[in-house]
Amino acid sequence: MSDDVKKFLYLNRKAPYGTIYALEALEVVLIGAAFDQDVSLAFLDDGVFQLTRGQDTKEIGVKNFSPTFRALGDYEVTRLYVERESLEERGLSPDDLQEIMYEDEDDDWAEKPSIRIVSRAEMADIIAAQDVVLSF
Amino acid sequence: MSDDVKKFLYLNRKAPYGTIYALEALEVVLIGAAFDQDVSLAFLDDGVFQLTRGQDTKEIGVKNFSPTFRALGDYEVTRLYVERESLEERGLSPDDLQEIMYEDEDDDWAEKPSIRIVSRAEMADIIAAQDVVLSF
Amino acid sequence: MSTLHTVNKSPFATGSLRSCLAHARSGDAVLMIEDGVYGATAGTGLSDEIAAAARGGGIGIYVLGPDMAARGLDAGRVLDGVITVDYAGFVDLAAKHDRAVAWL
Amino acid sequence: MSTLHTVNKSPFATGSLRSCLAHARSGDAVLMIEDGVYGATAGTGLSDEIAAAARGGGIGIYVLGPDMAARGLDAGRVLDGVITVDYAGFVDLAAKHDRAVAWL
Amino acid sequence: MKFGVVVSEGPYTHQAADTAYHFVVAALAAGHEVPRVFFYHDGVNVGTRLSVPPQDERNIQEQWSALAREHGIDLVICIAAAQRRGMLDEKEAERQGKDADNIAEGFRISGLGQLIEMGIQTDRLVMFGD
Amino acid sequence: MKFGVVVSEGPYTHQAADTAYHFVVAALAAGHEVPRVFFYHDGVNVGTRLSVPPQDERNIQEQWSALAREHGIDLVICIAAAQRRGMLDEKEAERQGKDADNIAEGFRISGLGQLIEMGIQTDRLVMFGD
Repeated sequence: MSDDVKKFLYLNRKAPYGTIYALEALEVVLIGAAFDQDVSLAFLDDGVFQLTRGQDTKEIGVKNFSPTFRALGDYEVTRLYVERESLEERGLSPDDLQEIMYEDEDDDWAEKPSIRIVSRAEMADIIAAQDVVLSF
Repeated sequence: MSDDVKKFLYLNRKAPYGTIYALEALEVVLIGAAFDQDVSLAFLDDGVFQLTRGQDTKEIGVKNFSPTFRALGDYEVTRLYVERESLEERGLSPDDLQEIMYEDEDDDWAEKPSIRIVSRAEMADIIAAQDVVLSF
Repeated sequence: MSTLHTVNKSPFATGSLRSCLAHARSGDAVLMIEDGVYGATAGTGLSDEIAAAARGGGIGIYVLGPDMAARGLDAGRVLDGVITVDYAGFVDLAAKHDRAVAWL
Repeated sequence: MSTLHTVNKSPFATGSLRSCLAHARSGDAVLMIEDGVYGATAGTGLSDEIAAAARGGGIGIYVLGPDMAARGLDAGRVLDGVITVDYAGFVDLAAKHDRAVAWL
Repeated sequence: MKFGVVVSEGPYTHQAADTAYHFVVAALAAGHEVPRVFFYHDGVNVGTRLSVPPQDERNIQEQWSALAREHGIDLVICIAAAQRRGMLDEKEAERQGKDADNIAEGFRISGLGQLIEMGIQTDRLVMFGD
Repeated sequence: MKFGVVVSEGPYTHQAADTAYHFVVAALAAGHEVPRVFFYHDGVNVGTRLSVPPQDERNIQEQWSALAREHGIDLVICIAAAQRRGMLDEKEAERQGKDADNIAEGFRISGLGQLIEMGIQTDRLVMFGD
């Protein structure tokens, strides 16, 4: 790791829309992408609800920010770790989540999924590997 | 019940100091006492922590409002219902709570305890008997 | 004399729904709104508990449709017996019951 | 390489402490602050679970004394093995571990 | 029927102010009356005229101000909660020696008695918070 | 050691701003550096100069302003979060066509980049929130 590249993890543990944390976390991620750091997002506990398909906020009059997750690849944010146990407790399977892809520049720009389903133990290891963890 | 007297219940479910809800609930109770309504307070879930003895906020630099509960009798607020199950789950007994007394004008100003320990089922009945329930 | 209870928190995050159900009485209604709507979904680790409380207690369980849609929960995921309402239905429930209690 | 985890919610109200303990690793520290200090008390419905997680996982459990005092929790009620620190001790823990993770 | 409404959380951060808004709109559409909405705790922050939400988001303060104008709703901000959080009208700013105020059209600052009064005078009180 | 601190909740409503304050005081007393504190989400409301807390309560904004003055701490309020919530400095008020501003001495409004920069340039980042 170069001296001026740090590992940043955005830890998302809250559901979308009931509170603004998920949206304002995304705003940090987008700005942070310009800083050329090593960036990952983690979704656990109710944070996994942020990534569900088919969100339609028309009737609550609040901006639907879920499409922004699909744009993260363009900002070279390509690692979205989602905890399997958190999904299961909430009756969700990986298929209930949006498809979020990125183009891998190291592999001839092949399209690859950004969402990586990990176990709770793996999530603990991911957290333990960071320099900076921002909680939302 | 006279037409212009309503039963008001202040429902306290949150711990003190971590958030301001408990303090600002008390502010409503004190102002509300001037309106000659039928007033009760309920403490359940983490709300029971509001009434514990020996609170000392010096080191956190926040105002200790727990003595105010002992002044409620002077405002003719004399019914503080505390849920037994909520106490037990939190390892508390009634002895861990402040002694809060009032003088009963209908009984030759005898000193009586304002705190009434009730079961969860009784708490449900108390809630069901109100006209207005304010949640904090 | 009955009560409309509103719950706006995810049952996976806080104990509000559980506490609400433990204090609701036969004839009452429980309406899940905002992040509370996750409590209305089938197939979760809490579904059985929620369904049982509703069935056993004679409590009407409702969920706010606009908040379901916002969170991508479609009707197919709603627990059996839970009724979906819109804001007008929320108002009707508040009018029909004698008091509203918010489990904040 | 180890982590300081901070928990500021009551374990009776939210799942933050439980989630934190499930993600802490051997050598990590968990510090309970603000309403989180209730998690450090003995004799509650959750004490055994918290003590077991701490013992089994090689995790150091700490509690912020000023927040204990504010809430009327005296030292006699603290779970065995939990260490009480002041704000200076909080700073030391943050300095000693390689990162701080807030379980908000 | 007369509804009293309490908003206990600030705008954007929690959905409370939005849900309360939709509830009031629906209540009025159904022919009910909503004489007053009381803003308490962080709810007082709904009444700032200085907010500038992004163009593609709703403006919560303006929604409330417009609704109040159209339907004669009394939007009351609790003075005690407002003072802690820096919400002032012109009179309060002068009284407190502050050089600015920030309250929006249609909101007024008053005491907690207005909340109790609302509880007494309405048929149902509905709270929205965290 | 250099600490970066984030405050994510508003004053009085949550204890976060208080705990962060005591943490920073203790860090400085222990000889550490705290070059910057970043206020995000409702944390931006800590920086209002219009608050008037009761006489027997701490004044959270003044505590931070004094600490910043004494120790040269950069108190940064996130501009995006501030705009939603009605926190403006003089320049922003003019740019947005608002007739008042409310930011307190020692606080400045800037972008989210300052948060990332703080994460890069400090040894530890500690967050206080809800």
